[in-house]
Amino acid sequence: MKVTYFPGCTLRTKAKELDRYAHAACNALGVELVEPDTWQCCGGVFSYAKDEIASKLPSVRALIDARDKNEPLVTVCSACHNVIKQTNHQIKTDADFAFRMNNYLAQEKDAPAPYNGETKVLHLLELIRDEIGFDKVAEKVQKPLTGKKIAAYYGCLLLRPSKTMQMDDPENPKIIEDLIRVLGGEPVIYPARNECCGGYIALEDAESAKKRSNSISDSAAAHGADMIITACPLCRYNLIKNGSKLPVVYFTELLAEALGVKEDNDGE
Amino acid sequence: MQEVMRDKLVAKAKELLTGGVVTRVLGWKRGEFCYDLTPGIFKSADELDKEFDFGDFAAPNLSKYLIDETRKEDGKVAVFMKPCDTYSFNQLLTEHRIDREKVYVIGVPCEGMIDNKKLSAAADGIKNVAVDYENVVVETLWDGNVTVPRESVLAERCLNCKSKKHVALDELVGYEDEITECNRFDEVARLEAMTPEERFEFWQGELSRCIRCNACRDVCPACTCEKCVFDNPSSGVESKAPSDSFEEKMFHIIRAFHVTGRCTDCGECSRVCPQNIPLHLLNRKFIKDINELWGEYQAGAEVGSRAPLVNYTFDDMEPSEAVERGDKNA
Amino acid sequence: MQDVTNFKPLIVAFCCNWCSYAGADLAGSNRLAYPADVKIIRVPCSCRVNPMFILRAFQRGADGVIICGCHPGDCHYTSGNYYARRRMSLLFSMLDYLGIERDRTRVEWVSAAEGAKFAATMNDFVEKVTALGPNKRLEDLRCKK
Amino acid sequence: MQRIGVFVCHCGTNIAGTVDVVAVAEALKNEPGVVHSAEYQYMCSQAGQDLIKAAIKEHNLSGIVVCSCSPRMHEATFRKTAAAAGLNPYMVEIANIREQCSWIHKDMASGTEKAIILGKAAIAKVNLNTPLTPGESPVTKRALVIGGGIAGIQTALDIADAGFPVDIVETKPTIGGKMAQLDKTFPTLDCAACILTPKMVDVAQNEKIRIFSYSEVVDVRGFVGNFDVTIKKRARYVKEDICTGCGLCTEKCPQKKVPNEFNLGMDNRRAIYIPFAQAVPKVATIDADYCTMLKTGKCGVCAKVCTAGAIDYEAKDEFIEEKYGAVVVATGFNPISMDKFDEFAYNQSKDVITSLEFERLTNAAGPTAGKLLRPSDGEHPHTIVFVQCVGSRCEACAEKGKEYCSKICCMYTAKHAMLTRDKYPDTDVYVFYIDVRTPGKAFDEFYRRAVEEYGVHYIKGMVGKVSPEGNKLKVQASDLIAGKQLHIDADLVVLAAAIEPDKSARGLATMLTASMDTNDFFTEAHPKLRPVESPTAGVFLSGTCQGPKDIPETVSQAGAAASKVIGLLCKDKLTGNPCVAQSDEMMCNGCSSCERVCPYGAITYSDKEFRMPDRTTKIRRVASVNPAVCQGCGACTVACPSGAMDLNGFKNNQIMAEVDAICKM
Amino acid sequence: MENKNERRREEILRISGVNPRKCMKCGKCSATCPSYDEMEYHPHEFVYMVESGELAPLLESKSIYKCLTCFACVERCPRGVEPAKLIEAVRLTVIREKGANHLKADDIPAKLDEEIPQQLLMSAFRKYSK
Repeated sequence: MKVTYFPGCTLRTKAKELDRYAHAACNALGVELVEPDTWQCCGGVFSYAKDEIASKLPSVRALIDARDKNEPLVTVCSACHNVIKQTNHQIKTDADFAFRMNNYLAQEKDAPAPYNGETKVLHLLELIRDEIGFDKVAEKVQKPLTGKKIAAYYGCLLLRPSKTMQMDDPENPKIIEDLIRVLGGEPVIYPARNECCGGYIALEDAESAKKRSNSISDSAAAHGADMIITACPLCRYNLIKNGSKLPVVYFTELLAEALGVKEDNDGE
Repeated sequence: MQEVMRDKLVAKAKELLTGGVVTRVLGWKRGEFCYDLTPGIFKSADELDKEFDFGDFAAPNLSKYLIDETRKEDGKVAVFMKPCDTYSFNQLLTEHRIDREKVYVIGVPCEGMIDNKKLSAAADGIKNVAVDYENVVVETLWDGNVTVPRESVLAERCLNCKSKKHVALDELVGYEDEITECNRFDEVARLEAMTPEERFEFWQGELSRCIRCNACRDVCPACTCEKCVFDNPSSGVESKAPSDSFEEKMFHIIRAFHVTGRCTDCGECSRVCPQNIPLHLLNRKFIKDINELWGEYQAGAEVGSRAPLVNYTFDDMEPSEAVERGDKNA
Repeated sequence: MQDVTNFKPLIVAFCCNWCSYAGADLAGSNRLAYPADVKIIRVPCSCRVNPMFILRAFQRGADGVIICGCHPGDCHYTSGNYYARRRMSLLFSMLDYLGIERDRTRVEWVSAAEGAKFAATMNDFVEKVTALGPNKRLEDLRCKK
Repeated sequence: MQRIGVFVCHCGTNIAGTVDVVAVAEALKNEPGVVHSAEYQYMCSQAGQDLIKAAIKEHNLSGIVVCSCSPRMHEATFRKTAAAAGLNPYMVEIANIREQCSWIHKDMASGTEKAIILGKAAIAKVNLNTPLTPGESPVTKRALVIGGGIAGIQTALDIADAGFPVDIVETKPTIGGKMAQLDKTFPTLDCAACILTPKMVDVAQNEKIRIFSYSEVVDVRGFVGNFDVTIKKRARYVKEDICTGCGLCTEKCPQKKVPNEFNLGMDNRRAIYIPFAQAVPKVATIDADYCTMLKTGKCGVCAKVCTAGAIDYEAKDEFIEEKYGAVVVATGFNPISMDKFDEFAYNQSKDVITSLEFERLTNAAGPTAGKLLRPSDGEHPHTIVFVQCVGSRCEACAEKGKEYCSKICCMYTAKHAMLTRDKYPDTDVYVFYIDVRTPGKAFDEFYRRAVEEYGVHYIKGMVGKVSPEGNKLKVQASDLIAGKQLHIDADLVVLAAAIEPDKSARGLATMLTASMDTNDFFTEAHPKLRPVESPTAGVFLSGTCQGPKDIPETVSQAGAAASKVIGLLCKDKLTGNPCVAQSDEMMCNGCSSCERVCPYGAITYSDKEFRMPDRTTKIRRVASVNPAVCQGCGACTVACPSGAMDLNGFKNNQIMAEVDAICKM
Repeated sequence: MENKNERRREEILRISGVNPRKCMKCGKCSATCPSYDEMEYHPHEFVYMVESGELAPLLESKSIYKCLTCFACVERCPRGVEPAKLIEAVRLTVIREKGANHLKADDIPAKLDEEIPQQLLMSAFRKYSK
């Protein structure tokens, strides 16, 4: 299977592991992640102002690239996923926005055909669940994560707004837990897993971010977890920076480990 | 010009006849002139070879003839349908007028049909016609070859084609296609933008030409009533002769209203009108209103769909708002 | 020119038996006057009004036609006025499209308790139709001079 | 040609004051068909009626027009008058020259002119009238009640009390419904079982009432007075007439791990079971999904222990066909699923429960024998948080909650809070509310008592999230009055889940051609004036299938539905309104347009053979109207494109004739 | 003055697409808000105050920078009011004014550390600057 892959800026800098293990794991699962020739940063957060056009252009360009190749657009970073999926949804549901966006694109050199939300946006987790299938992943597990008590941390970006993201139940999600089970680990369910880590507030009010992050890592620890896994570089940063007692790793790393392709890619 | 040729259709029809799938074929029959194709029933290979025709003048929508054909006891009938004809077919199925079991639908692609009234106006004494993408070359009796751009003689309904996909099908000969643009409501919108006086002037001019020949009614695939109200003495609107009385004036309004929500916009009414009255603009007005008032509805797109006039929602627009709504658009 | 000053319009009002006809009776009981130009035809429900009746009235010389029914949601037959509302929306829009003056047609929801509204509606409707003068257009639709 | 008599009434000076009645009578004399024209002081008086009767006989009239007051006033009177003189009552037309003429016009000239026109219109119509005879249909004197909760029970008892046989069809193995699961009832706090179970016994012992438990309605045909219903009696593998309800089998059955639905899965029952001690009928039922014998053919313990020999592993579903004159729908409600509201952690903690589960937890016959204990660890909870409006008044998302107010939650929550504080004064009880709605006799007083006497903490605000941490439930909520975000460590959280109509209702509505609203509640024929009748004649509504209701409302509606049924079953024959739609088969296209607009399901189709002029035959689908079901609105007549559908009494040509008469100037 | 306030109110409603009249004042948004303690005005107050036109206190309040756009309030609102979108719109009316950027490039170096992901800088700029 070949898919269009949007890595996002952080995956090329501070979150290289997230990217590297995603490639390694996908390789093992027979999925080829193909980057567009050029891509730009998604902007980190989706703007909810209806009149905001320009900041959503990078997402649309990536969507068009995938559309032209007739492939789904896959992301691993929660933030990129959230921004691109919401942009796609806005194009599909807000005719005025779609009209103005297409007008904008029409001005460009080599203007693409008008875009109306045709591309399917998938997070790697969704790709695994819906396209590859957990059963297929289970077959490929080489080194099961037996005995590991793992707390899945969703944060807000993967799940909300649920009407748009359509990934899982926003209050009682299970996609990462199911993956952990498939990989042989033991998921730890704790109530803070869909709470916000504080996100960008870290730059504005570090104290507030600390409060949020600690409540999450403490809750996971209290429920007996050995480690926390996440799909979001910012979540990971906030949790670690604010002194999480538990290690925080990307889900792709665990995935690669269980598939037996982690070592080959370490220290690349 | 049509991508799929007559011979291919004849071969398909023969195959179905000899294979015993059907006992007869409903198709287009060669007429007096090359541009004069009429509906016909073919029961043998011989008849097909002699009389079957298809091309740029295969305009007639054959769906209506299936009402009588499927009531006959003797087996299945195969029918050729262009994409737009299949909408009428589905609508008739919705209205339980046709027994689907007795029909074998063969989809035929359509590149647009030529309006023989437009062609006659462009060239006098037509002997033969050759058509390609760009042009129509008419061999005439008196003026030699006359060449006109194809677009200039295409039927109005084909210039505003609503679909190149069959919505009902047992088998396809050829291909399905997409419509990129359809501006069929532009003309209605143009009328709507006029002043009431101008509109009145326009319609008075058009409807005054009506000779009440009933051709529009007789060809219309929605006008399939066992007995038309205009032929029924107890309806109170019966009248056959052209007169000055009520039904004469109101004939077209009532007819359009009777087919509202059932009219698929196939355009047959305007095609057959000997007086060139743009009757489809009445039907399209209703369709446009329906789309705007209660959401997009295409009769015949789906079998069994609930027509807008036999449906409602609690918060439909009031009639006064519905009429005034246009002012805001203008 | 028409003698506009003495023009008395002919108005046909179709009233549903359960709400509007009762509303008209109430207007009468309360002696609420409206012009004698209005003639009421009783129908069981506004959904009984066939567009043919309206066109027939115009053709026979009516200058205005009004349909009155129960308020949406209050139909004696639960849904009749909803169908009437859709039918009349289309018919009136079509008449407008043909260039007929809009003020010659109207749908009004009048309950059995709204005698005052019935009278006020008729007064207003008669005034509007009077202002339009005789209904020439619909009659002339096919008779280009 | 008709022979028409015209009778102009003076109504004292009511008409004669502004209408020249003599001139009207004179003017109408020359209208087509008129052979007699007269005026009189008071046509509705005995003398006036006698005058009409005499004229009918003397002039051999075939139709009459009375120019008088509104037909809403005296149409029935004059129809009787005509009938008394041997004239078909539907050959009478009224010209309303009082309410719609003399009373509103001041000027004699214009009043008279209009009265003449109204008279002419009525004459034009009578000219086209035909005698109509109301159809008659027999009434099967038996009622069907679908649903055996308190609504169905009360309706059945009331109908049986009037002497008519009634059948109750209940899907569960016992009647009793939701009320049987409740502990106490507001606002009087009497025990639900104490007031319900005697009624259940009454039902069982009433000779007029049959109970089809563990059964469902699978087909309904026919119409008012004449319903043909098929009831599927599911195999319960126990012979109802032999089983004594001793319960030995339910103690010996080795399959012990079946979630007990009566206690909402909070404990287990056996594969053979009697739902609760006072069940009616008190017979055992084998749950085929769990019974080892039925699944594997190995076990048979219940058959061995049953001394009566009631067990029958070979039992099959039975289908019973029965005729009924009336059908009462009493299908009730269920709490909605809490799956989509997991911010309250219902699926994440056993100690988050619904209010109905709370009822079972406090009920002496419940899983904890009436002691309020936490489901997770059996400990007594010290802090309890009640959350109101969970899924009610929720507009955000259709598949999540319900837009309406569930009506009963405010009161039962007050009851729960009060009872908890009464029995366990050491518990802290919080109720989070958006509004407290307590309209009802002694309802608000009840709620105030919970606050004032029992010290329940009512907090205006909503709970945002419930987090299970350790053995506590951390509740994060708003206190809007104090302007604070509250954090409460609770032991138990109780969710007042919205209620929704039972899922079976939609299929049933289709079978009955009864209409429903967007929430799947049955629609009433008129929201104010006919609240217990469905628009479909002969179908009546009882209880929450029509909308959220508490027990007192349900019982009063159940009684009202019963009285409507009794009124119907009292009749030997139903006389229809002859002004119904009629389809002309020769013109009908069979297109189904009429059927789609008919609110009563009065129109059906059949294939008929027609002889053609050329002696061949043709089969066509044509509509026919059931005159017993049609109410005569006329929606179909306009939907019909061919004009095949017409309405007796208001035919197309009759109305058109009125139009012509009015417009002929 | 009146006019400017009303224009701003309309602008906020337009760019947020929120209809505050749908609010039934249950307070679930504020019950759910993780930044409640950091805020002077809380989600339900934003909804109420925008509806009633009381904009000045909101525009001056630090609360507009405390919202995490975590969307918990949007997710849980029973009426589909979407308070977070409204807060974002209020913030935008402030920072779209000339020179009103809340976060300036010059502020950044002091806040940087080794591990800060690009994502954080991007997000913060998007939220706090025009």
